[in-house]
Amino acid sequence: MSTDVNVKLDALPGLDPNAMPLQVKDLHVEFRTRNGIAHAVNGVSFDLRPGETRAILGESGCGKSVTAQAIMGILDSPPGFITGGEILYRGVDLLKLPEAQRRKVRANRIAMIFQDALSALNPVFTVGFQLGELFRKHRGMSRKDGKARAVELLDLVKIPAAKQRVNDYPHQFSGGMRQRVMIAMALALDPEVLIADEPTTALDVTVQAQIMSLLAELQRERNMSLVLITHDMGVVADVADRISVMYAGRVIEEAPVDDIYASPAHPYTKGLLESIPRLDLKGQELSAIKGLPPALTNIPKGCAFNPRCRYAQDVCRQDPAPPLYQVSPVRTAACHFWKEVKGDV
Amino acid sequence: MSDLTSAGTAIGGAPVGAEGPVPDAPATGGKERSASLWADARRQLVRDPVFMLAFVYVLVVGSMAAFPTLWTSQDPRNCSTDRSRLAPSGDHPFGFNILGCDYYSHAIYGARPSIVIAIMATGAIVVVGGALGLLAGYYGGWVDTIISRLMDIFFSLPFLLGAIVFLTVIKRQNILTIALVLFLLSWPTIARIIRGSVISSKDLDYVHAAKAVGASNGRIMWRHILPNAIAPMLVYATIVLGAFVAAEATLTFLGVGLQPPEESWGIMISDHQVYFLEDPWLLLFPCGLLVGTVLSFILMGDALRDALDPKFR
Amino acid sequence: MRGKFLKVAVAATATAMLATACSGGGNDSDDAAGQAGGELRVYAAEPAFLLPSAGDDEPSIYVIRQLYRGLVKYNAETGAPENDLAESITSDDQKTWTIKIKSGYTFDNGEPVNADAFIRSWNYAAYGPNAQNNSYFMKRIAGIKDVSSEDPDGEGPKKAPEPKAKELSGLKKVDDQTFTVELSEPFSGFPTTVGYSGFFPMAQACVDAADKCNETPIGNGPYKIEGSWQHNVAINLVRSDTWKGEAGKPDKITYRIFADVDAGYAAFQAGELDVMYTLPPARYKEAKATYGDRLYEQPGDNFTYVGMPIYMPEFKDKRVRQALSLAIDRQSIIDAVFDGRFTPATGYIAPSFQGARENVCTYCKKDVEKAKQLLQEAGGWPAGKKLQLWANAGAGHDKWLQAVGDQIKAALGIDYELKVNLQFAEYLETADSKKFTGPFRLGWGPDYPYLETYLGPLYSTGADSNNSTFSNPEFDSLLQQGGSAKSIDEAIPFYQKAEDILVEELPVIPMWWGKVGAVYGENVDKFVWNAVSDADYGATSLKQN
Amino acid sequence: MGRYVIRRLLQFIPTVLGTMFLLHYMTSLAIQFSGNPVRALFGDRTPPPALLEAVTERLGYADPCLDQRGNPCFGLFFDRVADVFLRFDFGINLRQREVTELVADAIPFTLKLLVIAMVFEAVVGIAAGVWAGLRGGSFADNLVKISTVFVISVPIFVLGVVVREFVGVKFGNVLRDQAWIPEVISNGMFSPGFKPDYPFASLIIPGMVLGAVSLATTARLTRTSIMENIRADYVRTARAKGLANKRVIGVHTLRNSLIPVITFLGVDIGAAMAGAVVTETIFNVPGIGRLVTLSARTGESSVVIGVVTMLVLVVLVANLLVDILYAVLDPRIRYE
Repeated sequence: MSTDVNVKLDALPGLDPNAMPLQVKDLHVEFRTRNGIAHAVNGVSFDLRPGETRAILGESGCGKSVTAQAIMGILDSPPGFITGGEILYRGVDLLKLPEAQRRKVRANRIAMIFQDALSALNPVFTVGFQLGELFRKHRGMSRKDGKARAVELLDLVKIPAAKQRVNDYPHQFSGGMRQRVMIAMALALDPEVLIADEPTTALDVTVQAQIMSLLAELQRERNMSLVLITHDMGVVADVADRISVMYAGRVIEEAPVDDIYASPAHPYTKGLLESIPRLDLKGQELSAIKGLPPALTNIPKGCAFNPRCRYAQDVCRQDPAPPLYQVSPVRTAACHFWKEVKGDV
Repeated sequence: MSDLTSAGTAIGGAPVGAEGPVPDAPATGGKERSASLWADARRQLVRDPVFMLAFVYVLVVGSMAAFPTLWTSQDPRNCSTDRSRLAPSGDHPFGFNILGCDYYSHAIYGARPSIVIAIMATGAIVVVGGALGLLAGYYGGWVDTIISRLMDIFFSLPFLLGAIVFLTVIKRQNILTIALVLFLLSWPTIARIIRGSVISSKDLDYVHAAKAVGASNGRIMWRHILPNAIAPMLVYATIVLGAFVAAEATLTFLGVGLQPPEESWGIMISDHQVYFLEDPWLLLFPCGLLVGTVLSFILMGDALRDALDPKFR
Repeated sequence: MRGKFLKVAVAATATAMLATACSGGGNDSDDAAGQAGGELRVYAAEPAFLLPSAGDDEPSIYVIRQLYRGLVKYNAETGAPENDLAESITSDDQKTWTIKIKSGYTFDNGEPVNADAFIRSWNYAAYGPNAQNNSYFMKRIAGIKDVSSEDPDGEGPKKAPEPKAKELSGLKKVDDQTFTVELSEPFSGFPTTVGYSGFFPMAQACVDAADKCNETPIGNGPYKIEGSWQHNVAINLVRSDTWKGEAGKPDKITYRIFADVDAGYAAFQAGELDVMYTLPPARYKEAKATYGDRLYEQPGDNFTYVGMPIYMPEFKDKRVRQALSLAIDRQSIIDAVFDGRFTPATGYIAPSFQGARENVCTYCKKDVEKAKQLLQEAGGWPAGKKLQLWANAGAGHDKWLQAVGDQIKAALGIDYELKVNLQFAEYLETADSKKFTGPFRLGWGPDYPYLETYLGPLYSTGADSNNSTFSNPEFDSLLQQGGSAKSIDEAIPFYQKAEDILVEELPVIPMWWGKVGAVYGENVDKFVWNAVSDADYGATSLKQN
Repeated sequence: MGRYVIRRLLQFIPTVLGTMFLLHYMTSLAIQFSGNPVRALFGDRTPPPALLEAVTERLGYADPCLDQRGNPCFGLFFDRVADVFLRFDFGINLRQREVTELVADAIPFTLKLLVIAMVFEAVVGIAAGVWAGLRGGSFADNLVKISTVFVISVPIFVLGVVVREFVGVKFGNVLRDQAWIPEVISNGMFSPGFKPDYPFASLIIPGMVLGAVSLATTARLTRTSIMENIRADYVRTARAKGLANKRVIGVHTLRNSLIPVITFLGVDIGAAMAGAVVTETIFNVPGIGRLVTLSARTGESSVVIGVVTMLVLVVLVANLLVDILYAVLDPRIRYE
């Protein structure tokens, strides 16, 4: 695989090879629209160790994809603006880097896989072109060499007849194959951090499993750190080391995966877990969370979850929002009543 | 869909409250999740100052066409060559034309033919073009073949050339024939829009469901398929209204439009365009009215499309 | 739209055949005739044909006149015919004319211009199956009936049989330079007519391949074509070496062809043209202000009238016709609609013609009181009936007709409606079949430079263009007497008496006479307008530096 | 693809024949109802019947069916179709010139005009659309939005006449007074109309007027298309790949955004050809549009039928090419 050394990247000011591959500190993102300001991300923090898999869990619209885009630096701006916080790659604050250097970090050091590979791949270029482009633009390779590398990559992600298929267009691949292409694209430049945004949501269950195991395999081989963004608790359980649960732009619970499954400390997490259909509870009504997530332009006072929460008291309806309580040395939860929630099975 | 899109949708959903949006910025949001497409579109349009301005202008012009006496008490046919091309004055804000007729009342009465032609032609293309498009799309097969070839014939006739040929041949150039020719040359576009829309919606599940419960073809077309096609048709019809107003003027310039003593903006413009160096107001007044009307229809069409097409939110 | 057909007018003086040898002439009578040389760029419309036998419209004749020359030409100032290629044109009985041709003239291809050249050309024009527009002008020559195909059933176009004869029996060659022309009836004005371009000679090579000759004319005049006719773009003429007469002034004449007179005027303003023989009506005032002396104006001979459908009961009474005519203020319409570009008509004969008199028509000026009185005497206008005013579509006539209607409405209280939908062809058929239901607009250009051209074809009983169906035995007999008079001078009083009948009966309401308005550029030294054949580009000289 | 093209070509046959019949019937009706167009050749002067008849016969308007109102004249139609397709004979006009010759004369001018118009509208329209689209909501965007809508609303003949008088005459005269400006600019390009001395330069401004309306549409279309695509997932992917902004826009966004624009430009050839009628009249360009207009007015059915049929064919072929191009540009489109 790629052993090229990107000289320029090593020259990043303040790069500390021993620092964590990724650290997000108190990130704030807002969308400024004509109808007001939408607070999409409100103080998200997490970190990622080498080889670790962190899952970010939450419903649609909770700000998890926005967080990912902010890390990648591909937020649509306007309307999106990062209003606060730091995103550190090995100690370097990416937000302070000039665009040219920031661009080098993308794909080289931090890469991303998108949810819907069909729309995320450019429909009018061949897969080979889109893969080879990376080598041509980042590594200065010729068109021919780029293509040769593209074939290798397709082989790597186990696409049969890679030599022929490299000339195909994205729509000519099946959903699973397309997602493999996406993965190949993300891995092309051998990044240290991979952000996978709902990588399997659009796929059949059987294919989902194949893709997840492929990802896990590649991650292990390369000792890559993985940020897995998903709303699927089942996927998380299999692969994640740690979980951050997001609600209305905030991390409301952060814990090792086993702890969360054993005893969620936030009513929202609890609700999510309960909404997984379980074979052993066949026949019972599925207890989903009532209501809808709030509009980000109009987040409720206090705890954002309070209108939907069965534990909610007056204190939850007043500012400030509940802080992150240290539930255990390795986990936190933003609920005034985490003890009750945790104890209540 | 990524989260951003849903976030975007959610953004629009916030109740705006007393302050409302910034007044001079066109509102593009304003959706409540429960609201239907149409109610939602209406709300958005009402808040759009550009749309409202255009709408008011169209209303004004419409009232000129419908009730010219509301706007002027002068008789446009009261002419005297002694007053030829007198400049605008207090009593006669637009002055006099070359035959010495009051130009303001001319302009007011001139709205009617322009508007009537546009409305008649648009109505016809919507009804006939819509019906043919619906039939072609729904039944397919030989019905589609015949209608499609017919569409090809009229569609491939370059618009102005076709109009010139037809109108010189018809020879009787009045409101009816001009509307007819505009209709003849424009219906294929709307038929294509509808046909495409019908073909894409005819395989939708609820249409199969309706068929399964034994709904008649007519009912399926009317109740289940047509509503899907209404939005693009409406947008197109609005824009084409403006295009027809302009087309009337252009045909008149080419000598195949309305003939005097009929009064229309087209006649006023093409009669007086040669004087625009000497007496520019003779061209500017009717041209301004016409451009305003066309502009309004286009802007309304744009706003409608933005309102009806979720893609543009 | 073709309004004016022939550009042949007549001498204003009586010196017809006695003209001096001096030709050319110009605006000023200085004999410094301007220097030769340079390229003259002129405005033109697309000609219909460049064959003398076929071209009968203004744009064609403007070009043909420089490419070809005929038996006579017209004096630039007086319009008097002067022998050009003819040595002499004589007759004893006004019926058989003997024509002698100067020797030594040739066509561009070397063929001689002799008696055959004229006989050939006139025969070609007259022969029915050739379908040449100018066969119309051969109708006075004996034998014309035999060379046109008869309409077998009088029912209009059907497959026509071959004509009886191939050549006009009236044309006889005497020797190489002499031939005789026998007319069907005596006509003293014959020599004045042969200066019309339809009577110009044609080379054998031209008649043999008429289509080709139309594109690349083989002329006999002072200019020859450079290349060939670039349709709708340009026609370039250069001085011909074979021409033996007085040479043309410019080295080159470039006719730039325009479809729209406004576009042509724009080109003139931009300095792309040296001469523009006509002006867009709306730009007249502006041109006058901008170009001052370089706007050339002269009275013209094109007659615009409003015909009266005498076949309708409402128009039978001459007092009604007189009342309508009295209701119209011609000058005011001319000023409003045409920027003063016409001269109000006060008679039936063009003021520039020999024999024309001023103010013969007493009903041709506005007098509302008298109009009302006459209408009342005639029993008034049928209540509620609208006066239908007819004009052909697309030629801008509707506007002035509307003004006429407005004035009649104001003066006599007769409301009107316009019938201006018919295209010209249909309009003319309506005229031919006398189906107009009210006053109708029509025009008339002179066929030949003789006042009779304004009388006989339009008002004599049963004449082709008598669309009013006017019929007056006294008028007819006066015309006959004029036709067989010994000389022009003797004929004129008869024609004037005939005009007196018209101004009383008003078979048509005279409206106005056209006015020539040409502009020329700063580099034009002397602009020559021929009283008969209009702008003479060959005689117009450019400033030489 | 091959079979698709053949099928489309076969579909041309009924369309072309239908168009021809339509035109044939219209012009026949015109003659049946409003009389022999040949009569107008003689103007105010009533021609002798023999002459009228001879000319009528020669020009081919003598068929008896043209006297029967409403008769579709099938015989005449089949003759004409046979003439056109078997002998490539489109007939003659009232002045006895071959229609093919008329077209051959006129087509180079219209073609030049079209090329200038298309290049102008494509280059400037796309540039303006991209500029506006990338800066949605900004001043540039609003400028483009408003000016394009305005251009669309002004009748093209008003635009043409104003341009001719102010740019060609007034401004051109100012230029012509400046000795240092090259002739080709002052006399050629800023001529108030077509000029044979500068057959290309003098068509630039008329071409721009012709292209103006479509330019506005092109700009609007590009703008919308860019705005749609700039938010597309694959553009985000391209960014995530660390590509330079220039490449993200220039390659990944533009390629997709231009597909509808190019389709429009192809279809617009037909519209531009029709628009040329007005432009050619105002700027005195001896092209196809003027030919058809004049012929329609004088009732020259052979010219109208011949030329309009040719134009229809051009439009059909252009549409087919657009559809093929569409498949080339967008690999998702496949024709069976």
